Amino acid sequence: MKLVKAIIRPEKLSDVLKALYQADVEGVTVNRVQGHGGETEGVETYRGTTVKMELTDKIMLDIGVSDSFVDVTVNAILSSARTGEVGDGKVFVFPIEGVYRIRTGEKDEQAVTPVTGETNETTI
Amino acid sequence: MKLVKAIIRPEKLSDVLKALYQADVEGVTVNRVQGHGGETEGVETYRGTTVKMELTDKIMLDIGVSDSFVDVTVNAILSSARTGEVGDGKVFVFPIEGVYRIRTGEKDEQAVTPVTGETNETTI
Amino acid sequence: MKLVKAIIRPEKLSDVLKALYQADVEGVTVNRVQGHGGETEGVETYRGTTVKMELTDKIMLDIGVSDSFVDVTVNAILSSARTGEVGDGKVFVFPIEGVYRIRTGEKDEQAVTPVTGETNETTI
Amino acid sequence: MIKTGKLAGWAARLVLPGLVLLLAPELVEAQDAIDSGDTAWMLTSTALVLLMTAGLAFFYGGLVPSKNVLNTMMMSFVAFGVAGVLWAVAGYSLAFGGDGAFVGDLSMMFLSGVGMEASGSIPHILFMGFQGTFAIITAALISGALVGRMKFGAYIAFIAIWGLVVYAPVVHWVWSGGWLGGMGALDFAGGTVVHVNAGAAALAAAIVLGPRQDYGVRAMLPHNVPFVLLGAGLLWFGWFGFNGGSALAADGLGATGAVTTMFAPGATVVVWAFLDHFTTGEMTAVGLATAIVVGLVAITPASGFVTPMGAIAIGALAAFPSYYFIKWRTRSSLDDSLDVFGAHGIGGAVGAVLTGVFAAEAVGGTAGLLEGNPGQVVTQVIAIIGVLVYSVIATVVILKVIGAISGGLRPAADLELRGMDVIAHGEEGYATGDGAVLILEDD
Amino acid sequence: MIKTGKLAGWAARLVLPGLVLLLAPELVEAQDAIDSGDTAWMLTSTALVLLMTAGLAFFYGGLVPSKNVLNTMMMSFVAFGVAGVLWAVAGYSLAFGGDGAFVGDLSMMFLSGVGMEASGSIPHILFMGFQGTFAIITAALISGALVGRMKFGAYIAFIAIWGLVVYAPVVHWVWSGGWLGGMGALDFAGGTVVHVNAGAAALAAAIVLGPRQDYGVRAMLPHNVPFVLLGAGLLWFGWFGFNGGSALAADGLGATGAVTTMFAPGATVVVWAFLDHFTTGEMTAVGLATAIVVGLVAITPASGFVTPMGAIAIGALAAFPSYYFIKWRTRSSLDDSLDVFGAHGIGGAVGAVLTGVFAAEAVGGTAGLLEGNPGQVVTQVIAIIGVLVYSVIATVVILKVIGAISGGLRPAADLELRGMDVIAHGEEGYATGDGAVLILEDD
Amino acid sequence: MIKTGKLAGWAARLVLPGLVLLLAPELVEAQDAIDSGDTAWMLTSTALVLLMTAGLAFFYGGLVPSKNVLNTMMMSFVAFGVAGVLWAVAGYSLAFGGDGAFVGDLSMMFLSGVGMEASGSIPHILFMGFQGTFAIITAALISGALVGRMKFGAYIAFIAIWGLVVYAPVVHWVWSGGWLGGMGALDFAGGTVVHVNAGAAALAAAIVLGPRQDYGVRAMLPHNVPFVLLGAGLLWFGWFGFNGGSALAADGLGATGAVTTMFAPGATVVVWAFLDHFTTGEMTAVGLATAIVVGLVAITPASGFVTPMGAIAIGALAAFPSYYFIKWRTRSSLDDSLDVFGAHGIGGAVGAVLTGVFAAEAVGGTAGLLEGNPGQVVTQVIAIIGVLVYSVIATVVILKVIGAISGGLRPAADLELRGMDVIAHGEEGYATGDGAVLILEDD
Ligand SMILES: Nc1ncnc2c1ncn2[C@@H]1O[C@H](COP(=O)(O)OP(=O)(O)O)[C@@H](O)[C@H]1O
Ligand SMILES: Nc1ncnc2c1ncn2[C@@H]1O[C@H](COP(=O)(O)OP(=O)(O)O)[C@@H](O)[C@H]1O
Ligand SMILES: Nc1ncnc2c1ncn2[C@@H]1O[C@H](COP(=O)(O)OP(=O)(O)O)[C@@H](O)[C@H]1O
Repeated sequence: MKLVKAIIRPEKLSDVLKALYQADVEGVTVNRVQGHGGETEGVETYRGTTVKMELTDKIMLDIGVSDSFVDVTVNAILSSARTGEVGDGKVFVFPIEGVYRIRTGEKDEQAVTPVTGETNETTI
Repeated sequence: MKLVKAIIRPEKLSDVLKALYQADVEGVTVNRVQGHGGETEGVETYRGTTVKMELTDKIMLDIGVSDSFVDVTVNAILSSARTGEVGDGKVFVFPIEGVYRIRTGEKDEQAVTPVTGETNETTI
Repeated sequence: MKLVKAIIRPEKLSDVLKALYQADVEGVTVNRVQGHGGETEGVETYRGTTVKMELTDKIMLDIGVSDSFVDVTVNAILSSARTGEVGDGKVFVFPIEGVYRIRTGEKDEQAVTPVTGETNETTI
Repeated sequence: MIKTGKLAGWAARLVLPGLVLLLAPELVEAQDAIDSGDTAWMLTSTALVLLMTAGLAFFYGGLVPSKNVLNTMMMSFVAFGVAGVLWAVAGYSLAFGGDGAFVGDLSMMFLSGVGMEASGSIPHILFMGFQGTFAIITAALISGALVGRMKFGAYIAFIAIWGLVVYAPVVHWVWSGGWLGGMGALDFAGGTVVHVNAGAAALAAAIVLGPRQDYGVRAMLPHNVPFVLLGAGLLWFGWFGFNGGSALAADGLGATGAVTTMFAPGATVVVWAFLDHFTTGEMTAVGLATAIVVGLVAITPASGFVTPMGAIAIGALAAFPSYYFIKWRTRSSLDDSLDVFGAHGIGGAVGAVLTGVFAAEAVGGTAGLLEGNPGQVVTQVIAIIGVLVYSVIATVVILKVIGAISGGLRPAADLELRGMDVIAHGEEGYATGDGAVLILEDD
Repeated sequence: MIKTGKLAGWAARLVLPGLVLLLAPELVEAQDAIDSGDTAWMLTSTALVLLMTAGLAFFYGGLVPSKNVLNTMMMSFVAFGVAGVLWAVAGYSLAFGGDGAFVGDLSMMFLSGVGMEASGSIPHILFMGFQGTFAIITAALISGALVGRMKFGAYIAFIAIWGLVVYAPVVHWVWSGGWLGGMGALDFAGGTVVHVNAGAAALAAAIVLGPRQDYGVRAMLPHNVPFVLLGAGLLWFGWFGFNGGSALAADGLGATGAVTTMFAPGATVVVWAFLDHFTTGEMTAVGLATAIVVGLVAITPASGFVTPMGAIAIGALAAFPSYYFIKWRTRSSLDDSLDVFGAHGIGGAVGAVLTGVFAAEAVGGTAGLLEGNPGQVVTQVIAIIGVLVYSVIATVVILKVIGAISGGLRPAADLELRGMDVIAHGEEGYATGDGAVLILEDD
Repeated sequence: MIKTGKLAGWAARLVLPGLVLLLAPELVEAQDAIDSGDTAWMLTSTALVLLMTAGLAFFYGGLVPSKNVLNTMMMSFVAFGVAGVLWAVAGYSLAFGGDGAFVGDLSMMFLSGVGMEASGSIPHILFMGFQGTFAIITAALISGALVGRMKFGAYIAFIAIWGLVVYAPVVHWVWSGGWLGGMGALDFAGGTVVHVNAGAAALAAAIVLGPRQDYGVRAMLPHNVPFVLLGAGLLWFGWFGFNGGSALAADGLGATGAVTTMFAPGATVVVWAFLDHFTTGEMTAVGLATAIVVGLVAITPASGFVTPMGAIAIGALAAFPSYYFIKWRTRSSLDDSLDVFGAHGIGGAVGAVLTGVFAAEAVGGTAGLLEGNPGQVVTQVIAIIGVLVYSVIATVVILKVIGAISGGLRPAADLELRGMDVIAHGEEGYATGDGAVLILEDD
């Protein structure tokens, strides 16, 4: 089991979700965050107060996948989230030691076993 | 040291916090997120524009615990967050390589050592 | 590659970002969260309804760094985020198995290799 | 030409015992001529009272969790349509037509005979419109007890029927020659007709509906306190038309109605701040907004009968019962969610009683207790009880009938927990669009 | 002293065919005396219509994603400056000066000769100010078709020119002795002058600009529906001045204008709720707010010509075409982003036609189709087409010229996607300050 | 019956040098009869000015970080209670009672003798109420300099004392027969009395309090710019009553007051947009809202003395000093947090001077510099300096005394950083309820 954590542009979220869906990855958790990287920093002015905006809106995705699906998942993200401009984001892969499905209490592979059908088998 | 990351329903947050408290797990970080899983997707309409809502509000908890408390923590979450309906969420357990308490700069076990009393000993 | 995850006070964010910048750590993702720890809990009253506020606003930082920069990063955070009062937060260090730069698709060390100049070399 | 029946009722409103001889010649004249100044003020007042219902939507909408904000606001806004149209269809006639003791007649259904002719010193059509804005907000007021747990169709049916069966007759009782007006009950702008009436209906409806699924379990906090303050501000502003306009003229009485409306809530705010301070150590913003509404409610029946200093006394005194009732209510099992009964029912009743205490003959022509007329207080109490009892009983009956017909008044428990905005309206108050996928083909 | 030319045009507005003899003596008198009641109402009306533009900012601002909220709101607010100042400089004169058939003259440029003297029964200066508030909101209305994708400087240039070249002449056509008023076209408060005109301009501008980069690709949801309801509430409130004030007096006609404005949108809300219910199964808050605006637009041309029941009929009927047009539009490639044409263009045209149907001689002096005067409907249709065609053509020409001069009307595509607030104004609507670093040295 | 002393002061206000003979007979008559049109307008104006304080709460509340939104808004809302009640108790009498040169008397304490009798052409009670709304907003204006760092109890004590010790006397000086009115200082609606006065107090208070803990260190950005625009819109709307109502009649002068109020801020918006554009390259929404307020402030003293074109000139010119002062201030150590001095102090002073420049004899009866009366400018400057000096000194003394008694004006530094809403009111503006646990037993 691995956790794929991806930081992407907000406007790419729909595309990434669609790509994940097409890759049969259905479970994902989405988080509005702000990032700092190589992006040019905006300057804003409020009634004479000038500020440099060091953070840019981003979306962070957390996706738990079984080991065999890591590459599929990463590739789906890499191709669907790319614009080629600075600020496209990063993908990190982490080891997971245990997974539980709260609804049933199933652990690890049981938690990943699809309930029904084939499309679920890749998600936890 | 492990990090327990749980994705739960927002309406279950109070129950989970209470269960963690009863399990002597006191340190926790809470995050409003949105999840995509097996939940039925809502349809919303705004002035003729119809959209399918692929994401559902969830809460993500990050809880750093010492190895011996992993099971206690996971079980507290599993039992308090369950409704039995699709969408109850997942629990992931990750390995941690180091922990620091910012207030004191203590590291690892020192960071976990309770400041006073016994109820703190399980939290970092 | 490691991921440094820090939970800090919101009012310390600017200081931490500055300290990271001075430590040549430039990539960081920032997240508004709420934490529960040893902080005293506030009581609020809304038209007769009294509530105990168990959560305090915090900021969570996720920073991917190459192994050699872990200590630098952690120390920068520890020193810039400290007030000495309960509630300063925690720093966790996690192992990472893979990193990708979405813009280019580069992996691992390639993803970390600075595009230009020296100041970038420590960030992924 | 204005019909005699209506005028008689009307006269009962304006011409209070002791003033009849004095005002009568003026009234006879008034039938003949529209006064542009009075009309200007009544045009303004009508707009002001209409705005109050939007203000109420924000007052209520800010107090609920964000998952129910639209449902709560729509409960007010939909009254513009339902209560407004039905007022023209039949409500106005039931309230102001004919001269029965208990209800008007249908002689002015579909506004037949309601035109530009003078009614007093303003166009008849304008009097009808002004009164219509009261019908709208009274219906909307009740919704504060029902938020977060009522089928929207059932709500619409309820306010439609309630407006015709409860509101219009009660107006007739007090302001159009009915039994309470005939007894000499004082209610300048609706302390009994609007606030006790809506508060009683809210109490009954909260009990019939039962509490929200998570009431008493989870904290349901105001999601947007600035909206609550905005609502309070707009309500106060609009209330100048509510009370000042109830003089139906831009004269000394109208000025008294407006100026008492300006000062009474100020006194309530000051007292409420002290109560808050002694109870929790802090003055709260939600408390401040609540105090404004309670003060406005309390001065409503009195606004044309008391001096500004009397208004300040009423505003100050009215803070106590509402404050302690609301404090008790939130710890009880009574989920009158936004305290309609505590603010409007109790505030209106206290105001009506205090009208009987502080009424000054020099202001509105009737003396109160302090000027040696204790009987007025008794009359006021009878009016309060009469309206309260009728409103409670009728509300329970209407809701039971609707519930029986529509298969229950409430949505399924799990749906309710998800929030009324999504389940009853298919919308969110504050959508980010994250994860929203366009569906382009037709549904 | 008021100039004859202007008075003639004005008379054409007030004195409709068949009423000339009746009203003429009154008008002659009116020149001589300011009536305090009429002036009070027109002062109020002027403030009310000014507030509408702020209400519009919230109606529009709530409907867009949060990244464009300030840009959208500023498009309304900046009209206070641009359209307001230009109205004083030349717009008023072009609209109400002289007696040409197509446009006024420059005799009152810089408000020369516009002072405190009576014009009708109110000060001339007040008539000018009241009309100025119409110029402001008409310009702002168009912006709903342009949100999220127009250079702000180009927008300012557009509304500046449009106000002088399109709005002022059209006012002259209808309300100041121009060809449409001369034909007997009825437009009490601007169904054609304001709404068809702005709606047509919006349609043309949406086509010239082209759709937003992500239109039809991504869902762009209203970021704050309570703001939409706030806007609808403020618009309704202000519209009392818009329609009621268009009588220019606090009399029976003013009352009719206000009361029809109160009831028509209520009927639209009811019908819209049914349509929503049958289409999506749910009544929506955005739909409710839209219905209010459509009802207000539809009653605008009719408000001084029909009875309240006529208003209810107009409000109810007007729901259908706008509802179905908007439903179709959102699935089309026409990015009239906030449906200015659907609500104002179609609503205004339907209202104008129905004015010709429901006009009651007893109310405004002119009979409509139902009272046996089918010719009025034809006149109404001619007025609609005349205004629509002129507005479309002139809008296209103005935008093309501005685009040519300023190197395109739109910002670069990637900038547009980041949101207009940051790129055109250097601000965010809801800044948290996270990661914002003060720059203290001067820039 | 109206007292002679008060009338004398009042006459000084309405009857300006050169008009005495012309207006005198009218005034004599006016004492005897209430005019319904004038009363209608003053009723409306009173409601409008009351609404301004709610508007101010949003203007200010939107400009602060969300952790201080409620504290900031309550600083305005609590003035309704404190300043309102004290106005009835003693403020009105201190301002308008007796005929001393420096302060009124206590003859009308507790509104003794203030009833429905005519005062001019409106009920005396209404004049008192209208003036009370000015007392409320003037106190609230100061709060913009104090946000985010003042104990709430100390704030309440401050505005209570300031209203009686500073505001009421200054009103007397200018509008009720005091030394400045006697000198012939022109201040139609409060440029000096309200804005210079509040601006000076704000400057002094900001210095006495000292800057917020994180001022100049961290960026404190407006958390809700739409609220700022809402506040600006409501302020503009209400200002029609502020300036237009200051004529105390619905006549040509009232119309001038309203129409100049409509056009002046438009000109300020246009100039401010250019200044913004040349400075930062972009026109900002906060700038637009600020420009509206500056324009409104600047036209306040002039609104009944100049033509609309004069108003446009004043609005345009007033943009420059306020723009550059605010730009400088934000880089200085002076934490007048929301620029009360920059907008109201400077805007009011500039407006007062320009009143002396642009005053037109044909409008308000007094000629200004441009019509050959340079002395008026000198008089205006004396009035500004007189009010400014007194307000600064008295504010410092009041605050020092309160600070000494209450153990400091500010909360502990670490509490201040957590935000005033939680520490001073035990509430959050936008609570989600996450992690909130109900406490059901009594506290
Ligand atoms: N080392 C890092 N740790 C965590 N997040 C990062 C890191 N580097 C970049 N990010 C995230 O990715 C976003 C884009 O990164 P950036 O370096 O600008 O883009 P690119 O990969 O195109 O060079 C940042 O805004 C930040 O949210
Ligand atoms: N593979 C996954 N990775 C990350 N989050 C997931 C994953 N699967 C599910 N989730 C989260 O858990 C929530 C519930 O998941 P779902 O699969 O619908 O529930 P259940 O476990 O009851 O079948 C989702 O909304 C999402 O936030
Ligand atoms: N075991 C933990 N797991 C996750 N987050 C924690 C943990 N302990 C503390 N935190 C986070 O750190 C914040 C401060 O922790 P706390 O224990 O109060 O401070 P301190 O380290 O100064 O004793 C908390 O609000 C919470 O967000």
